[in-house]
Amino acid sequence: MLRAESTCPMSLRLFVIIGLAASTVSCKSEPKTPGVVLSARTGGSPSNSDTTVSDDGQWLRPAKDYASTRFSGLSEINTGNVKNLRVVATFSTGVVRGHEAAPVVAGNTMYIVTPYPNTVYALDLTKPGFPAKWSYDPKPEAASQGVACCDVVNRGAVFDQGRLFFNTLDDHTIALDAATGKPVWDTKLGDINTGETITMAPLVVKGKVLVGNSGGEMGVRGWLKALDERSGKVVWTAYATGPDSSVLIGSDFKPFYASDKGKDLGVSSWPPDMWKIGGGTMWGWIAYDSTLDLIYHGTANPGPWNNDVRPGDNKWTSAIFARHPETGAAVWAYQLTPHDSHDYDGINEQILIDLPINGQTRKVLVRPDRNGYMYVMDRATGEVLSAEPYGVVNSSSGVDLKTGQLHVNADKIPTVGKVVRDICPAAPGTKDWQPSAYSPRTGLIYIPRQNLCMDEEGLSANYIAGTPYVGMNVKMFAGPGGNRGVFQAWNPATGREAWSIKEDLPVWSGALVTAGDVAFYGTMEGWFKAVDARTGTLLWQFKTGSGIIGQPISYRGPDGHQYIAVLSGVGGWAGAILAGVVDPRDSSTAAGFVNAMRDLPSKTTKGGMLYVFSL
Amino acid sequence: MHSAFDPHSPQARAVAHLWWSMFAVGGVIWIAVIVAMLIAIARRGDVDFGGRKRGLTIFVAGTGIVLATFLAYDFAVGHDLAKRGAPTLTIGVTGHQWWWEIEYEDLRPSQRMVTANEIHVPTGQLIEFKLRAADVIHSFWAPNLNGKRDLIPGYASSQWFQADTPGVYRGQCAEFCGLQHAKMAFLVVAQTPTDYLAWRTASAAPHTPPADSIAATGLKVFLSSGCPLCHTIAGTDARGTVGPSLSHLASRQTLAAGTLLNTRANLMGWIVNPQALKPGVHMPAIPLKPAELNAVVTYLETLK
Amino acid sequence: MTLPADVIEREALELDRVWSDRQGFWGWLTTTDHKSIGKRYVATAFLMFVAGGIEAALMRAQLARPGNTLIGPDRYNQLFTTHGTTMMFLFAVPIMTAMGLYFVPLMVGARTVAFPRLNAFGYWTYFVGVVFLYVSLFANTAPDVGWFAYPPLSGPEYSPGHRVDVWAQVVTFTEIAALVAAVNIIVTTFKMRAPGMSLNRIPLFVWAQLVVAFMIVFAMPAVATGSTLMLAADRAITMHWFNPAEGGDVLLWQHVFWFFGHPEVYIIFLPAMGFITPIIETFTGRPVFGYTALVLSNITTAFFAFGLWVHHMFATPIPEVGQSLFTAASMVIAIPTGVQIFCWIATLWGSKPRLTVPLLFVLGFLFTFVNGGITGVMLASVAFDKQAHDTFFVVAHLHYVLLGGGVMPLFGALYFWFPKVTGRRLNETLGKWHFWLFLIGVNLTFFPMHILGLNGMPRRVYTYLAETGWGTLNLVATIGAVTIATSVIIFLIDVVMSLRGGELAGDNPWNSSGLEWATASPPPSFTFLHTPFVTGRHPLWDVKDGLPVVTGLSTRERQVLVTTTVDALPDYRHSMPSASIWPVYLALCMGVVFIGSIFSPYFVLGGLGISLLGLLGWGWSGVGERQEERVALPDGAVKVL
Amino acid sequence: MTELRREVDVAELPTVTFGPRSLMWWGTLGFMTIEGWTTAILVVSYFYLRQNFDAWPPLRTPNPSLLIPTINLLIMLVSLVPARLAADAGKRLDLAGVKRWLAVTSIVSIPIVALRWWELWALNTRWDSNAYGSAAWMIVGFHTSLLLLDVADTLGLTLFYNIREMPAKAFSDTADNSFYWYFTVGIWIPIYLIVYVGPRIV
Amino acid sequence: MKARAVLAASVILLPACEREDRRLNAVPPNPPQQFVSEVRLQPGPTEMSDTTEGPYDDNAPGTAEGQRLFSQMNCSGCHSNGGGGMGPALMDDQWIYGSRPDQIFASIAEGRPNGMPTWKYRLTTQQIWELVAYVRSLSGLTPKGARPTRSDHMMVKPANSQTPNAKPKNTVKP
Repeated sequence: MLRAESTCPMSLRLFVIIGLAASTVSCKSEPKTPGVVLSARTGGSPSNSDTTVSDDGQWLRPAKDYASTRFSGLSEINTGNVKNLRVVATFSTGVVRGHEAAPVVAGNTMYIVTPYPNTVYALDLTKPGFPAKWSYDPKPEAASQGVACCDVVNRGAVFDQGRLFFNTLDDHTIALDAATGKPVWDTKLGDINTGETITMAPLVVKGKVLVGNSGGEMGVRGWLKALDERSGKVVWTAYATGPDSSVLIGSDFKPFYASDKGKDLGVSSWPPDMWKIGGGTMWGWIAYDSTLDLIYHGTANPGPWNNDVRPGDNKWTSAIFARHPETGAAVWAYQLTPHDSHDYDGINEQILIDLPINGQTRKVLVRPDRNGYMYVMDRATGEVLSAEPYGVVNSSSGVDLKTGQLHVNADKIPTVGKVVRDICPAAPGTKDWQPSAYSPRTGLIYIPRQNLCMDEEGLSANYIAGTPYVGMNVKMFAGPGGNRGVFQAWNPATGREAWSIKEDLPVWSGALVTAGDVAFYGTMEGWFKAVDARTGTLLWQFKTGSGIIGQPISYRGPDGHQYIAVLSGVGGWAGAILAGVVDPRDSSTAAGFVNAMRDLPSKTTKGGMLYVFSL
Repeated sequence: MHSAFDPHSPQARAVAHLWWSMFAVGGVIWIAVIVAMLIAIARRGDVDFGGRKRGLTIFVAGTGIVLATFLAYDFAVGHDLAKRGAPTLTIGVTGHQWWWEIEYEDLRPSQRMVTANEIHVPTGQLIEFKLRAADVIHSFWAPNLNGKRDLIPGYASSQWFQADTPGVYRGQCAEFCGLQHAKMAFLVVAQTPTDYLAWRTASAAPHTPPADSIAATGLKVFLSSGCPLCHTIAGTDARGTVGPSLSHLASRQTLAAGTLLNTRANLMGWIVNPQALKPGVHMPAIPLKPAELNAVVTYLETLK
Repeated sequence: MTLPADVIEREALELDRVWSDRQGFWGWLTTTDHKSIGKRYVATAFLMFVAGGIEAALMRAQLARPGNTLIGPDRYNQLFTTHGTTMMFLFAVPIMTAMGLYFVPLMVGARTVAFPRLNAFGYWTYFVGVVFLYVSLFANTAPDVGWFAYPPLSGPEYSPGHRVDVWAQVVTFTEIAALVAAVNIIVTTFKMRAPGMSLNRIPLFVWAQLVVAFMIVFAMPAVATGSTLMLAADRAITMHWFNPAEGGDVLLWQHVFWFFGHPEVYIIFLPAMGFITPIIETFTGRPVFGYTALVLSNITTAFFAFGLWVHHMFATPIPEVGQSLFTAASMVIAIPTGVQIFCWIATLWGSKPRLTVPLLFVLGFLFTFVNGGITGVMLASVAFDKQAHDTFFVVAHLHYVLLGGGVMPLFGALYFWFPKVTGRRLNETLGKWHFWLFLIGVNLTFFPMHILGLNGMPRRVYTYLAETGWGTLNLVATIGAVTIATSVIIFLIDVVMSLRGGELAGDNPWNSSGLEWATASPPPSFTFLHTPFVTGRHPLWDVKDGLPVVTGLSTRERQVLVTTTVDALPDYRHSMPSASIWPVYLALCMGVVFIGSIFSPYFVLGGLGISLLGLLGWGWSGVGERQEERVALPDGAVKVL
Repeated sequence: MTELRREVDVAELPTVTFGPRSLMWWGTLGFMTIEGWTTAILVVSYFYLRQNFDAWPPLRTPNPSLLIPTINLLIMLVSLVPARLAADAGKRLDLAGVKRWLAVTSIVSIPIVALRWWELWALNTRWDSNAYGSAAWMIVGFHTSLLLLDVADTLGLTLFYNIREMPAKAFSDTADNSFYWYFTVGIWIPIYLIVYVGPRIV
Repeated sequence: MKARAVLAASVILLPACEREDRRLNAVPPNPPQQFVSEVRLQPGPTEMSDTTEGPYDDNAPGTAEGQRLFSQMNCSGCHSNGGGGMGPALMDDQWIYGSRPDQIFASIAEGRPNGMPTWKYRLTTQQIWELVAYVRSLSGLTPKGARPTRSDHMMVKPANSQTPNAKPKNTVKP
């Protein structure tokens, strides 16, 4: 493992370890097509940039690579033989809450972080049955469970420089020595008493551990912090709301659209003081483009859901930021959903790819957003190149590419005392946190998503620190078609769907696609499925012990063979009916999601188990 | 201070004129009927029946003319009242059981301001009120300035007026809204535009942490008791929206929706036992020790 | 040919045996005699007037000075709601229909009402309602949301417990009673008039009752729908008529309520018009001027009354065009009322009237009611109403209208017909004290309220601040209330004393013209020995050589004469059912159904079950014995069985 | 007492009449007016509430089913025949006919009541779902109370005819009972059209 | 005889007085002093009563005030309209910390380790008792006549008055 403090450690390391690249990949050079991975496709096909190249033997971070492709270059398992997959190992996490995490594999060890109580296990992949090498129990405060809005999940750890970084529900970021499981540092970043929790998977970029908070439903103020990888000290904090100085908007800031320009918009687009409790948390995914040296992250919904009390655009909630990783200084920002009224968090993944647009290849960022649009943006400038709906959307009628404005449908905005029916997509959006995958071989994005609509009624919201600050009655139900979930393949170049698979329940797991042209995802019934990445034909499926909401990964084991791993354990927001002690007679339970999931207990049960598959 | 007889706006004046003319005509008719009745019983001697039928016709025609005149006049006044230019200021009024939430609207969201039970308006400008009910039906009525308008759940409605002269005009909820309907009043403080702006600026000013130590203790007590769960003081961590905002409470003239004059003694009494002053009000008696109470009231009094 | 005295005596004995009730409590309970029921109806309703008055007095005591703490808001709200509900539903409407149920048969020359058992059922249902409301008042469960019970305040969220349910079901009982009475009055008037009493000879009292009965038929179902089918269902079984979040509409209530509520005012006021005419005729000794005009104005008033309801909703956000229409209608209705007043003054004009107590009350009516009418026209103006609506100005207006237009004529009527009902006259001197104190009291109480209202005092407030300056006028009003109370006490003393030892009246003490004076005072159980035969509008004044009568009705059963609808030609002889316990039983079943519905829907099912038993019993006992019958077949033939 | 003078003698007049000549007919008409008017107010309220909805029936509420209501409507229409025959027999003073057709009417009316239960559920909504459900249930429910009343009346009359000797005026009551049954069926037709068919049309 | 009738009448009427009484200035009983046992197991002969009533259990205005507080104090944020979410459901038959009024009082006042905050410094005793009555009404543990029915909101669950009595089953801590 290289420990050089190179200016471009990633690409160098890749080059050395697997030597996949047909041409030299250097830090500042123009990206070239890594020929082995990418079969030549007829002209105009999209190609991945250097940021997508990664070590296919390992899986160091939940999104696999900085470009968030979740694409594995391994091709041992392919469309022809995937039907022979079988379980080679299982491991019970001992927790039966929602397992949203991705296992990470570094070297010959697999690391799992469980939902609260956030125990970390290191599994030895060299021994049969993958026994645990060590485990670490951070003992988070029990009370933190009471302020976690949507189950006590954790979305995974990240491995870097021989250390494992992960977050706990009670706002700690902890660095463990990956070999021994001993903590190196432990930094407390927030206070559960104000409603803050952390559920996201950190990302390490250029020696900074990037961590954001959760708690948009509790009236917290969202932030993204960079911690020094060695010491755990906070290097910078970028808030989502408030004056430019705290949002880290400075002279570098050059947003593309006029509506995002102005001084202290994070204050002036709010009623007095409301920005202090205005949400915009950062509990989702971060991508990094080493060429431009920019990180990309979203911000969550404004708080409270009841929009009456916060007239204005409510910047910078439900937005995308591009920042410099060293200083956090914002380079551009774009507000996807100004003055959001439907909990359309903007924290989904951004997939960084190169895409031919109008005959020229552009460095783009693809964001399947909660608000129902597949944003294709120039990741250097923040210009929206296209924004096509990829599900049923009636809460807005499109995005004006000139002004960047979302055309909100005023009829679908609930206010206090008014019930608005049939809002699509529902609060979890067309797609929630569950990350999609991108295959440079097919040029398609594989999107696990839901198909839900909802009724909403504004309620007066009272702010009490540390208690939910929502102000909305919500009742969700299946969208048109009656299926609650979809696994969809989307062609970002054409802005059209390639194929899709209807699932009865929301597809709340992440997606994985491999160079064998197989796409993997799990369903909440517990089926782990492999489909043909080009056609969507179901090739193989396996019923796990509990519903799957985790993120599947692929790695090469010590034996040189390709493995697929996924955590099974239903829960999360979608699985609240099983994760919590809820009563489905109340259709507003778990912010209305339970209404759409009443039949879940008859289809699966709680669980917490790692499954590893191989041929 | 609180009368339809004493109009201070073109709207209320038009209605007052209508009233006085109806009063005059109605009074004459009433006296005429009574006089006719008295003559009828006083006149002894069988008077002939002739002429009564014609009398009836004339009477019906006369009544019709009077009513038609009233009707025309009423329509004219109604037309005048409905006519309005663009309001220079829009104020949201939300009726709660039993207090008024007042929100000064502004196209710039950060310039919005929420207060309670006391409405400041500039004179000579048309003010529009957007009316909304948070629970049951209430009715917004400041008789010196305009007629009333109901605040009805499920309906949006509005009312407007233009105050002529500076002054303090009292208003009260006019639709029965439960236990404390009687104590749900508000004040309209009409000020010259200059004074109004000064007030507006002062009221938008951020909260300054109390300098003196008793007041500082008061703030601490305030924040650690149940108070911030229901009340907001702008600039502090108290952000409750259940009860009226207390930002700049000390600059208001009354407490508890026009129930009490804003004096130190009343404020203390109110905090210690609101149920004695306004039985059924949703505010509980706050169990504070005398020193704490003194500190809280001292602090609240700094909120000018 | 004049009837021989011995025949008369024999027939009277036979008829009395057939028509009179059994002795004792059972006879009292099971009676279907419209006179017995009418009397207890009037007495119960008057008791309710006293109860409502006591509540009013308590409220006035509370408001006598600012910041008074005599009665807290919780009790005060129960009091004013009970006051309004009592006065409107348990006093005004019942007493007006009760007067009709007693006098309409007498005035049209019938022996009883068309459906005597239904009549008894109506009274007992009403009685259940009365008991229910007052038990709830003493159990601290009286309604506290106003007699108008606007949702959402009266809805399940803001009125927990059963207080509003009590209101909704009390209303139901009075609805049933009023509707039953209305049907009875309509059919009695249409089918049981004495021969010769064609439509243009119907006494104005009966006209007024007929018109009111029709108004009841079309107005009461609206509030019954609102209270029983909508509000109670919202509260008890989670319906959503008035829940805006689920598509309900709180203004729907105001529409259905005022669609009833405004005609309600005329339901109270028009019968009073019927009292005034005979009093004026009697004491001027001349027929009223403008019979046709009075009848027509009655009917037009009734029609217009259904087109005014929105003027109670001028402050709500409803379209202005609609408001204008209702303003116009509200003003136009003043014309028929004005016509009536003109006709009465024209009748009085130079007539040397006898200024007896009944006539004094009529004059008091003119003095007071005209004031209320004029403020009514003012309130029809949308612009002015937005100032006056829901203030003491409206309180003043409605009490001027209802006390002036309803209660004053009612007092006149009670003095006028007391001799007929009891056989004894009321004391004239006490009556004059009663009148003057009442007149002064009403004006002292309610005139200041006009000023209070425009000075900003809203209705339904349990207290007010001294700073408002409303104290003095409120004190005056309270003194006025004491005056009214005194006058009513004098009246009650007068009634008790007169019942014991009042001057005997004789058949026709006032030398009046109506048929009710053609029988004894008090009337015998069979009312008329022989059904009178009518030749003009003033039967007793028209009598030249003995009252013309009809003979041939059976004296062995409760037989009445049914006549044709328009011309009142003799048509057939109808047998009336006997006294029965089933009406009482069924009224109690209604009590189980409606009171029980508050607690559980199963009471409704169970109550309906036991009601079916009652219906069967009612039907069984009403079949009667098979006897010689003459059946008029539809083809015109008569077949004797 | 005023002196009396005989003007007319009515001893020869009939004691039982049919239709508008009889008091009972008028009473029945009175209650039909009240009940019909109540139904009308409910129907107007139904349409008033409809203004608050974008779709009618509301979103995700299926249209009312037509099968059971239509079958029941047909049975009701068929039941008019024995009701009419009973009334006619009554008017002919045909005791056997009255007994026979009353019995047939009773037998036909029982499935109507039974089907009414499923007819309520055929609305495919619940009274506590939303205002649409409340209005639809209340209209049908209110009509059910009329229906129960008249069926009970028919059954009672049938029972009485079969266990005792009935006087001639019961023939008139039989005719009035049929008259009320025409009304009950008659107002059901618009209710059926408005509540069950209407949502499908608009 | 007469006295007996009066007595009988007052027995019938008293519950009504109680049920509708608006205790505007009430001094509610003191909070329970003893610690709440979280297990049902106890050595020796057992005599545990679940029938104790809270001071507002049979009081409609008090329960309604509890309903108001339940949403205004954001209880509904975690417990939804009784169905739970971040916090456990309250309308079912499972009670982690006991269903008796004093136990629920303690849960509210003292807080519970898995995220239930302590409210004793913020709410008055009376308010907590009112909340206790409302919480118990959610699962049908209070007399039906005092329970709230639907509120003027979106219909998300059956009205409390329609909720069948969910006989409590104490469960262990999750």
